[in-house]
Amino acid sequence: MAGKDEKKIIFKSVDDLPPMAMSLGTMWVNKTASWRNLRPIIDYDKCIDCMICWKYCPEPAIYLRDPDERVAVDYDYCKGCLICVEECPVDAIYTEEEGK
Amino acid sequence: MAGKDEKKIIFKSVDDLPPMAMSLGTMWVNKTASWRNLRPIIDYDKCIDCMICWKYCPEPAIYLRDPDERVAVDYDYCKGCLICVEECPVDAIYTEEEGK
Amino acid sequence: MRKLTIPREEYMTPGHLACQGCGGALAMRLALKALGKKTILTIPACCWSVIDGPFPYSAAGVPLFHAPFETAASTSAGVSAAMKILGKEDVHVVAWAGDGGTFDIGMQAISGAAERGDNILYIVYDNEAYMNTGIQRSSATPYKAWTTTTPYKFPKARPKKDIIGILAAHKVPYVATATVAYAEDFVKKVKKAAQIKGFRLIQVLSPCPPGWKTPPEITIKLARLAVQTGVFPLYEVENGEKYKINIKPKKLKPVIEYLKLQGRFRHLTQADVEEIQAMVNRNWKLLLAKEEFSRQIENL
Amino acid sequence: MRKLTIPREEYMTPGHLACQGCGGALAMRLALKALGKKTILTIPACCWSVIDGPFPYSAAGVPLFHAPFETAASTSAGVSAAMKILGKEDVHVVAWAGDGGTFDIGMQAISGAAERGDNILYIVYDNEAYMNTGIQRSSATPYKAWTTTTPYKFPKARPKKDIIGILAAHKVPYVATATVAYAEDFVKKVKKAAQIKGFRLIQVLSPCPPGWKTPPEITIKLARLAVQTGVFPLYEVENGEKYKINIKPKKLKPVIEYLKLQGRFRHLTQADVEEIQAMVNRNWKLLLAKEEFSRQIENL
Amino acid sequence: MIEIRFHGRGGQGTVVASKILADALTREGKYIQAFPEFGVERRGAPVAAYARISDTKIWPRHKIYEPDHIVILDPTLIGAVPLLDGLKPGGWILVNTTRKPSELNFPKEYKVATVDATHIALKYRLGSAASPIVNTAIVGAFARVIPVVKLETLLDAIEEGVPIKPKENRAAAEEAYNSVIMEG
Amino acid sequence: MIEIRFHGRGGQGTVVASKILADALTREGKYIQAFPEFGVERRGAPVAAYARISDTKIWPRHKIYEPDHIVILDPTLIGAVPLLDGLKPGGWILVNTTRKPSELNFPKEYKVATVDATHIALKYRLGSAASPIVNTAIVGAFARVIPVVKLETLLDAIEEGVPIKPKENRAAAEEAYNSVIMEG
Amino acid sequence: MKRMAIVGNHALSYGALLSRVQVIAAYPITPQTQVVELLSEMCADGTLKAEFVKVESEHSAMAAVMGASASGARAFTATSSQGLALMHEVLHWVTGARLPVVMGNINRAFGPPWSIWTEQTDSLSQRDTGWMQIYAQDNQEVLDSVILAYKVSEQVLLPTMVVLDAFFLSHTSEPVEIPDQEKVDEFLPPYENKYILNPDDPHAFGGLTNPEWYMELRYKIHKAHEQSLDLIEKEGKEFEKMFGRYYGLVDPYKVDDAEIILVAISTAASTARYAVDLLREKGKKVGLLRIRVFRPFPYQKVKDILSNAKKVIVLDRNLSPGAGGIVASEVRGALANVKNHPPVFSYIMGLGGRDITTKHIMELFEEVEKMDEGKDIIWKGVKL
Amino acid sequence: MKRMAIVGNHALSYGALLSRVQVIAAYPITPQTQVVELLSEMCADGTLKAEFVKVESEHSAMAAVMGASASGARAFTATSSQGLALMHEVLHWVTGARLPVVMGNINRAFGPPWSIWTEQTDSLSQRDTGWMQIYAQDNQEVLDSVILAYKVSEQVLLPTMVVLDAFFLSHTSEPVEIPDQEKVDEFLPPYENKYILNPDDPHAFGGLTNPEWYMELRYKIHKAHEQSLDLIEKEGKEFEKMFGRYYGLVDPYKVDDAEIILVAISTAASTARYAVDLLREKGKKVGLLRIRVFRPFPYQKVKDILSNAKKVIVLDRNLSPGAGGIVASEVRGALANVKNHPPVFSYIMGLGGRDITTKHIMELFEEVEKMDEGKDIIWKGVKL
Ligand SMILES: Cc1ncc(C[n+]2csc(CCOP(=O)(O)OP(=O)(O)O)c2C)c(N)n1
Ligand SMILES: Cc1ncc(C[n+]2csc(CCOP(=O)(O)OP(=O)(O)O)c2C)c(N)n1
Ligand code: SF4
Ligand code: SF4
Ligand code: SF4
Ligand code: SF4
Repeated sequence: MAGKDEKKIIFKSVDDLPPMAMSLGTMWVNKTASWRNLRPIIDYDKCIDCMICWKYCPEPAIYLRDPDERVAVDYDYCKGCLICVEECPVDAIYTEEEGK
Repeated sequence: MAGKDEKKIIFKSVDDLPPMAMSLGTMWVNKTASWRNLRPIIDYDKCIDCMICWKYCPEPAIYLRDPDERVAVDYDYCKGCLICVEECPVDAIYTEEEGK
Repeated sequence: MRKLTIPREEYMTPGHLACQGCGGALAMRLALKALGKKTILTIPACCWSVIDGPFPYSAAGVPLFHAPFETAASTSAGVSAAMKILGKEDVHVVAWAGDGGTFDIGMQAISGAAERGDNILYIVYDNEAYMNTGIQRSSATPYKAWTTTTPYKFPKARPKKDIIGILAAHKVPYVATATVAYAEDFVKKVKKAAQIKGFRLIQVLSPCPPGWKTPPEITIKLARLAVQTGVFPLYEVENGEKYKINIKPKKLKPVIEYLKLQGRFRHLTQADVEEIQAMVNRNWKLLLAKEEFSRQIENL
Repeated sequence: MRKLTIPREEYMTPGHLACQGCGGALAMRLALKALGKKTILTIPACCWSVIDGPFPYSAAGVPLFHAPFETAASTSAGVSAAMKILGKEDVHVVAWAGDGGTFDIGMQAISGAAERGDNILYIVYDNEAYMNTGIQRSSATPYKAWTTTTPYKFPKARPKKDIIGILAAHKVPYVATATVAYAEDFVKKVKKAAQIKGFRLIQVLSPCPPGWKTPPEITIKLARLAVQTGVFPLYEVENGEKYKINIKPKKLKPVIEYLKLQGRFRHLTQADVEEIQAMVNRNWKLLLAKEEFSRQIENL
Repeated sequence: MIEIRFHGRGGQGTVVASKILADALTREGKYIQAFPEFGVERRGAPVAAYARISDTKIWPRHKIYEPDHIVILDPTLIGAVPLLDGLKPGGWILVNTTRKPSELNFPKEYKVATVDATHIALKYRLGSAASPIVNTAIVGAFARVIPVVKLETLLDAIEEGVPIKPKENRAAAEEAYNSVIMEG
Repeated sequence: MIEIRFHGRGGQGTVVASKILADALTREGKYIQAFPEFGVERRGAPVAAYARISDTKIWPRHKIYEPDHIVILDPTLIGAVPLLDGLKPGGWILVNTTRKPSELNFPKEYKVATVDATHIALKYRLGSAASPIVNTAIVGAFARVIPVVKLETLLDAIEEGVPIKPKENRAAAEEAYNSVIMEG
Repeated sequence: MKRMAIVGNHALSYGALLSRVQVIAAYPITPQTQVVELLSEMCADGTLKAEFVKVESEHSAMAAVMGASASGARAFTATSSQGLALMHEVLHWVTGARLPVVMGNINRAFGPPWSIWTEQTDSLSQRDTGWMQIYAQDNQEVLDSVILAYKVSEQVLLPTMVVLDAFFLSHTSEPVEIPDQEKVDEFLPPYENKYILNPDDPHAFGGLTNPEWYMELRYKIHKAHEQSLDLIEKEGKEFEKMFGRYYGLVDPYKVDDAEIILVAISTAASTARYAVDLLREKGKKVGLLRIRVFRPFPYQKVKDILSNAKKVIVLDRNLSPGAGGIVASEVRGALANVKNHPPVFSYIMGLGGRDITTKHIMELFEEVEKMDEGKDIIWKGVKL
Repeated sequence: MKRMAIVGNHALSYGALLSRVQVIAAYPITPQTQVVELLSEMCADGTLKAEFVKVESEHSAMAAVMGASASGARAFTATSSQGLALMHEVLHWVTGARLPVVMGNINRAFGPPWSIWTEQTDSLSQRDTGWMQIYAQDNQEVLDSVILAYKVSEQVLLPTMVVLDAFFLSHTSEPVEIPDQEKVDEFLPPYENKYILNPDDPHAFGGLTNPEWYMELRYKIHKAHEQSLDLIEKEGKEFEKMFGRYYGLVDPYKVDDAEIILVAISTAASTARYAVDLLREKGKKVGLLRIRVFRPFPYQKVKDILSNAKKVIVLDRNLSPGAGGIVASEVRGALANVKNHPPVFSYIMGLGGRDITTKHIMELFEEVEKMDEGKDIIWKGVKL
C-alpha cells in the first residue's frame, strides 16, 4: 500500500478514466490535518509504551516510529478526536489548540 | 354473499368496466364439476352425522341440506378430491366413476 | 341445529380455482370462519392469487387486495395504518401468503412490520414450496425433499427455515403453528391471534397434492401425520418467550409413515430416513426443552 | 519489537472521511487487521460508502465493491459463488454494512444467504441509527433514544431488534457481538469467524459521536460502558444454540453511567432510566439463562 | 400447414403429448410449433395443447382457432367442455376411450378414431391406477390417424424423450398405433 | 444581486447561519437563496454555505463561484483551506476571531471585519465549551458589515427560528452586531 | 398566508401537511431526508394527524402507501434516486391499482459510482410506470404542486410524482408562501374513493385477468392520463383563482416570436429563463419552453409551441444510455408527425450534479445558431 | 450440431450452458420457471459446471450475479415482468459498474391485474437502465443471442438482456439447432476482465464521485453503447461464418421498394413477416423492419431504412401510459431530424396477451393505406 507520499491523480480527459469509478490510489492523498482544532502531544517521559493509543486511533494517525518503535502522532492525518488523550492510562498525552 | 345462481358478468365494452380489475361477483359462477372424474356418494344409512367431511372439504362442496341438516354433496362444485371419502370415520362415502 | 366444532358460516365460495384436495384452499375456508366478515385480506403472488378466481370474480367473501409478491406485510402495514387513522380498528387486517412469499421474498417486509409492531395478523399457508409456479424450492421446503429446483439427484440440502423461531426472536406478541388437519386448533388460534394487538403470525401447514406428489384424498391424513410424527409440531410462542406445545403425542410415530406417502420423498434412502428421524427427534426434544425453559424464565 | 495485542499490519489508510472519533472507522481498521489482505469487501450504502473516500481513491487496502443499500449479503453471495467456481476459496468474502443496511433494508438478503448457508462473513458495524443520512432511526436504535425521526417528544418506542437472536434462529454456524473497546476480543472473533464455513455474522458496536451526540474522545469509553453496564453484552452463539458470554462483569454498572454521557438520551426521565435498567437487568439474566440452557441441550 | 388441438386434464401430460410430437417431427427435419393453452394449469382442471406442423419454417405465431384435428386424452371431458370449437369440417377427432367411434355421436362432418389408451397405459404401468399417463399411447395412435411422422421416428423420440420407463412407453405407443379404430 | 459564501466546520452550524439570514430577508419581502455546499458534511471537516440576495425573484440556480463577500466562522480554517477563492475585489471578509482585521494579513483588495463570536457564544452558553455554536453571533455581525437586512428583523428571525435558547441567541447576535470591528 | 424561507424538502412537507395526508410511509435518503424528518416531527407533535409508518425500505414505503390508499386514506411518501428505483415494481402496481398516491422525488444521480448530486435520470427513467410527473422549478411550485397533485390524482385515479432537483431546490432556503389551511381545504376536499377495501362492500382488487379484458383496463389508464391533460389545466386555473399562482402543463416564456426555443425541465429551466432574458437584451429572438408535466406528456402543447420555431434545443440533464436525452426523445417523438417541423438539437449536460450555469445555457443558443441540421445527441461539457 | 425440439425457455438455458456460465442466480416466475428448473438440473448432474445461487428473490438474483461478475465469473440470470421490475435498482447498478451480465427476460404483462401473458412493457420500460436489449423472434435466435450477448457484452463491458415473448416462444417447442460446444468455445473465449475484485490487485469500485468526473463516466457508458452498434454487426458476421446464421441490429424484410413499412419486435414481427408475404402476393408494396436490438437503439439503420418509405407503421405490444407505444416513440424520435421523413402511424395492440394474428396485421396495412396524416397513437382491438 502507498504511504504519505501518495500522489494526487490527475485525469486530463475522459480518455484517462477507467471505464468505471475505480480506485487508483489511496486516501493517503488526503491530509486531514485541517479537520483538527486540538493537537494531541505525547509526553514521552510519561508514556509507558502500552500501545493503547495506537490500538484505538480510528484513522490510524498513530504509528510506531523508527527506530525506537515508540508511538508517534502523524499530524498530517490526526483529526484531533482525542481518543488517545482520553484512553491513555497514564495521561501521557496532552493537547494544544491549533493555530496558536 | 351470492350463491349457486350467481350470474356470469357480461361486459359489452370498455365503458362497462370498473377502472381497475375489481371483483363484481363471486366464484359461485364457476361450476367445477368438470374437474371431477370420481363422484363421492354419501350412504345416509351409514353416515353418523359427525360432520368431518363437511369440516375438511376444501371447496366447500359439502353443505348441510334442508331441512334435516344432514351433509350433502353439491355436485356442481365437487372436484372429486375424495378427502371426504378418506376421512369419513365410518366409510359412509363411496365413489362412482363419472360419465359411466 | 347441528353442533359444530368449527363455525358454520362460510365466507369462501366454491367454484374457486384450487387443485383437487388443496390444503391451502381449506386453510382459507377455516381462517375466514374464524375471522368473520370484518376482515381485509392482502394476498401476494401465490396459489391464492389464482385460487380466488379471475376478474371479475372472487371466492373470498371479504375485501382482498392482490399485492406484489414481496409485499404482504408492507401492504398490510399500510392497510393497518389506514384503519387506525380512519377509526376502523375493529377490522382484522390480515396478510395471507404462501411460504415462498413469507420465508423468502417476503421476509424483509415481515421483519420490518414485526419490529415496528404493526397491527397485522399474518397467516402463512405453508405448502413447503413455490406451488403456483410449479413446485420450486422455498426455504420452507423440508430437508432432502424433491422440488423442480432441488432435483432427485440433488434434493434440498438445507433444513426447513425456522420461521417461528425467527419471529419469536422478533419478540412479537404471538406466533403459532397449525395444520388443516387440526381444524379446531387452527380456528382457535386464528381467533386468539385476532384479539391480540401488534404483529402476529400463524404458520398453517397445508399439504399440496401436485407439489408433494400425493393423491388429493390424503391431504388431511398427511397434515395429521406431520403432527403425529413430530415433523411439524403444533405450538405457540407468546412475546417471543413463552412456548406452549398444543398437541403432545404420547409417542411420536416414525417419520417414515409420513414420508413414504409422498412422491417428493420417494428417492430417500434408508440412511436419509434415519437422518431425518434423528433430526425430528432432536427438534422435538428441543421444543420440549424450550417449553420447559419458558417456565424457568417466567419470573426472571 | 513491540509486543502487540492486536496485529501490527495496517490495511486501512489514514486520510479517510470518517468523522473525528468514528467507531465505525476503527472497527474497519481492526477487522482488516484480523482478516488480512486476502479479503474482498462488499459495502452497501452507509457511512463507509463515504469514509472509504471519493473516486479515484480508497482507504481500504483490499478490493471493495460498493453495492446498493439492500444488497450486502446478496452481492456477497455472488462474490462467494464466484470464488468457489474460480477456485479461490482462500479469499475471505466479507459483507461490511451499517445497522440500517443490516437490520432493516438488508434483512431479507441476509435471511436468504443465511438460509442457503452462503459462505460469507457479514460484519455489521452498529452505530444504532442511519448515520450517513444524518441520524434517523434504524431498528437497531435503542429503546427511548432520540434520532431525527424519533424526536425528543416521541423517542423510539420499540426496543432494539435482536439481530443475534434472529440469526441464531437461522441456525448459522457463528454469530457474535463485539465492540471497538474490546479490540482484542473483536479481532479474535473476526479471526475465528473467518475460519468457519457458511454464513457468519458479527455485530460490532461502534459509537458515532455526531449520531449519539457525544464528544469524539469518549468513543471507546462508551463502547466499554455499553458492555460493563450490560446494555450490550459480548457473546457468541454457535449453530444457533451454543451461547457463550465472553465478558461477564462481576457486577453490572448502572445504565445511567452509559446513558448520561449521550445527547441522544438527554430527555430521559428518572422513570425512563429505571425502565431501561429493568430491561437491561432482565435481558442480562435471560442471556445467562440461555448460556445455561445451551449446556442443558448439548447432549439432546 | 396442419393445426391440431389436444384436450386433457391438468396432471395427465397433455402438454407432453404435443412435445413428443414436436420432437419426432424435428427428427425428420420438419417444422413444428407445439404449445400449451396459455394459462394456469390446475390438477384436475380441463387443459388444452396445440401443434402447428409444416414442411417449411413457420412464421405466424399466434393461437390456433380453427384446428384441422383434435385429440382427446380423457373421455370424461366429453360433454364437460366444448371440445369441438372451431374444428374444421373433415377433421379427425381422436379419443382415448373404450368405445367405438360410432358410439360417440360426434357430428357427421368429422372423422372419428378411438383408442383405449388408458387400458394400454395401465398394462405398461404408466402412471398409477388412479391416474394413468396416457400421453405416449395417444401419440402413438395419432401417428396412425394423422400420418405426419413415421412410426419409427416417433417411437425413438419417445424412448429417448420420456423421463422414466422408456421401453414401456415405446411399447404403449406402438400398441396404440396398431389398435386405434378409425372411422370416416 | 449580492452573493456570499460562509466557511465553517461540520457541526458548527454554518448552514444554519445562512438559513437564519434567509429567514430574516424573507420577512422583509426580499428574495434570497441560501444553500449549503452540496456534499457530505463530516464532523470536523471544513464546510461551506452560500447565499444569493436580491430585491426581485432570483432565476439563476447554480453554484456561486465569485462571491461578493465571505464569512469565516472558524479561525482555525485560515491557512487550512483556500478561503478566498473567487472572492471579488472589494468584498468583505468577516472573520470570527479574537484578532483585529489588520492582524490577519488578508490581501489588500479586500475589506476585513472581525468579531469574537466564540467568546460571545460562550458567554451566552451557546453550544459547549469544546464546540461553541457561533452562527447566531456571526450573523449578527454580518448584518452590520453587509447591511442587507435590518437588525431588528434579524433578531426576530433568530429568536423565532432557533430550536433552543432563543433569548440568548438574540442577545449574542446583537452583541456581535455591536462589537464587530470593520476595516477597509 | 405566511411567507417563510424554507428549503424545497420542507416545501414538500408543507404540501403534505396542508393536503392533510393521513398515512405516510417513507424512508430516509440523501437528499430527501429532511422530508422524513420534518414529517416525523409534525406527526409526533400532533401538527399533522397522520400515521407515519417507519418502514425498513423504500420498497415497503411504496407498498404501505399503496395499502393505505387502497383502504381509503390519503397517502404520501417521498424519496430519491436509489430509493425510487427500489420502489419500481410497486410503482407499476400502484398505477394498475389506480391509486391516487402522491410522492415527492428529489432528483439525484444513480450509482454507481455513488453520487448524491442532481440529475433527472432517476425520475425520468420511471416514465413508463404510468405515474403522472410534475417537475418544479422553485420551492413555491413544490408546495403548490403537492396540493394540485392530490386534486387531480384523486379525480382520475392515478398516482403523481412531484419532482424537484437535489440541493438546488431540496436544500435551498428561499421565500415560500404557505397557504392558509382553510383555503386549501376549500380547494382540496377530503379523499373519497368508492373503489376501496371495505368489509361492508367487499371486492377483490387486481385478480388474474386474462387476455379478454386486460387490454381494456390498460386503455383506461391511458385515457385517464389523457383526461388529466385537461384537468391539470382546469385545476391550475381554479388554483390560480384562489391562490394567485397558475401552473399548467407547460410554461412557455417569450416563445411567440422566438426563432430558437429551448426546452428544459426543473431548475435548469429556471436558469434558462435568466439566460433568455440576457439574450433578448442582446436582441436575440430566443424563447424557453419549460415542460412542467412530463406525464401525461403534453404532446399537443409541445407541438403547438415548437412548430413555429426555426430551431429547437432540448437540454437534458439525464441519459438513457444507448439512446440519448429522455426529454429530447419525447420532444422529437412529438414533432415527428408535425409537417415541416424545426430541427431538434438534443444536448446532454449537467449529469451527476455538474453545474449548469447561465453562461452554459447562453452557449447552447449560440452554438445552435450556427448549426443547420438537427442533432440527436450533443454532449456539452464532457472533458474531452 | 444437433437439431432438437425445445421450448424457448430451454433454448435460453442451452444458450447459458454453451456459454459456459459460471454463476447463476435466479428465481422462478411464470413464464420463466423452466429456465431455472433446467439449469438447476444441469448444475445438479454436472452437465454445467456452475454455482447456482438459489436466491430468495429476483432482487437478490441480480445482486448475486452482479457480485459474481465483478469477481470475474461469467454470470447469468433469467426472469420476467414483476421479477424484472423488482431488480430495477440493481439493473441500473450493473450498468454503472460496467458488468457484462447476461439475462434472459420472458415478456409478460405487469400487474395489477395479475396477468401471465405476453406484452413487452416489462423489458421496454427498462429502456433507460443502460442494458443492451435483444428481442428474439424464434427459439433459435434465443439460444444464439445468449452466446452473442456474452461475446459483445464482455468486450464493451455492458450487460445484455435477451428478451423473448411469454408462451409464444417460452413455452413453444420448435426445432432448434444446438451448436457444438467446441465451436462455441472457439467463438466465445472465457470471460476475462481486468477490472475485477482481486486481492492481489485491490481496487475499490463505485466510490463516491463528485460532479468533477461523474458525467464523463456516464459518457463512457453511452460511448460503449455506440461502440456496440458496430460490434454487434461485426460479431453477427463472425457468428454467421461459424454457424451459418446472421443476426444484426435490425432485420429488414422486403423493404427496398416498400411504400409502407411496418416496424415491430419479437414474435409479432414473425407473424408480420407472414402477413407481408400474403400482402405482397396481393401486389401490395409493403415491408417489415424488425428491430432486433432495441438498446443501443440503431438510429442510423432505422433512419436509413424508413426514410424512403411513404408511410411507417409501428406496432407496439406495450404501453407507456400518458405517452403511447415505446417503440413508436423511439422510431418517431429517430425520424424527427430526417428531412421529409414519412408520417408514422403508431398502433397499440396485443396488450396482456391479447392475440395478434396475421389477419390483424394485414388490417394495419389496409387501414394505414387509407390514412394520410401520421398518428401518435391508435388503439387496435380495444372493445369500444
Ligand atoms: C417478484 C415476483 N417474483 C416471482 C413471482 C412469481 N411467483 C408467483 S407465485 C410464486 C410462488 C409462490 O410460492 P408460495 O409463496 O410458497 O405460495 P404457493 O404458490 O406455494 O401457494 C412465484 C415464484 C412473482 N409473482 N413476483
Ligand atoms: C435504496 C436506498 N435507500 C436509501 C438510501 C440512503 N441511505 C444511504 S446510507 C443510509 C443509512 C445507512 O445507515 P446504516 O446502515 O445504519 O449505516 P451508517 O450510515 O449508520 O453507517 C441511507 C438511508 C440508499 N442509498 N439507498
Ligand atoms: S487525536 Fe484521534 S486522530 Fe489524533 S492521534 Fe489521537 S486518536 Fe488518532
Ligand atoms: S496510551 Fe499513553 S502510555 Fe500508552 S502508548 Fe499511548 S501515550 Fe504511551
Ligand atoms: S398447487 Fe397446491 S397449493 Fe396450489 S392450488 Fe394446487 S394444491 Fe393448492
Ligand atoms: S456519522 Fe458516525 S458512523 Fe458516520 S462517519 Fe461520522 S462518526 Fe462515523
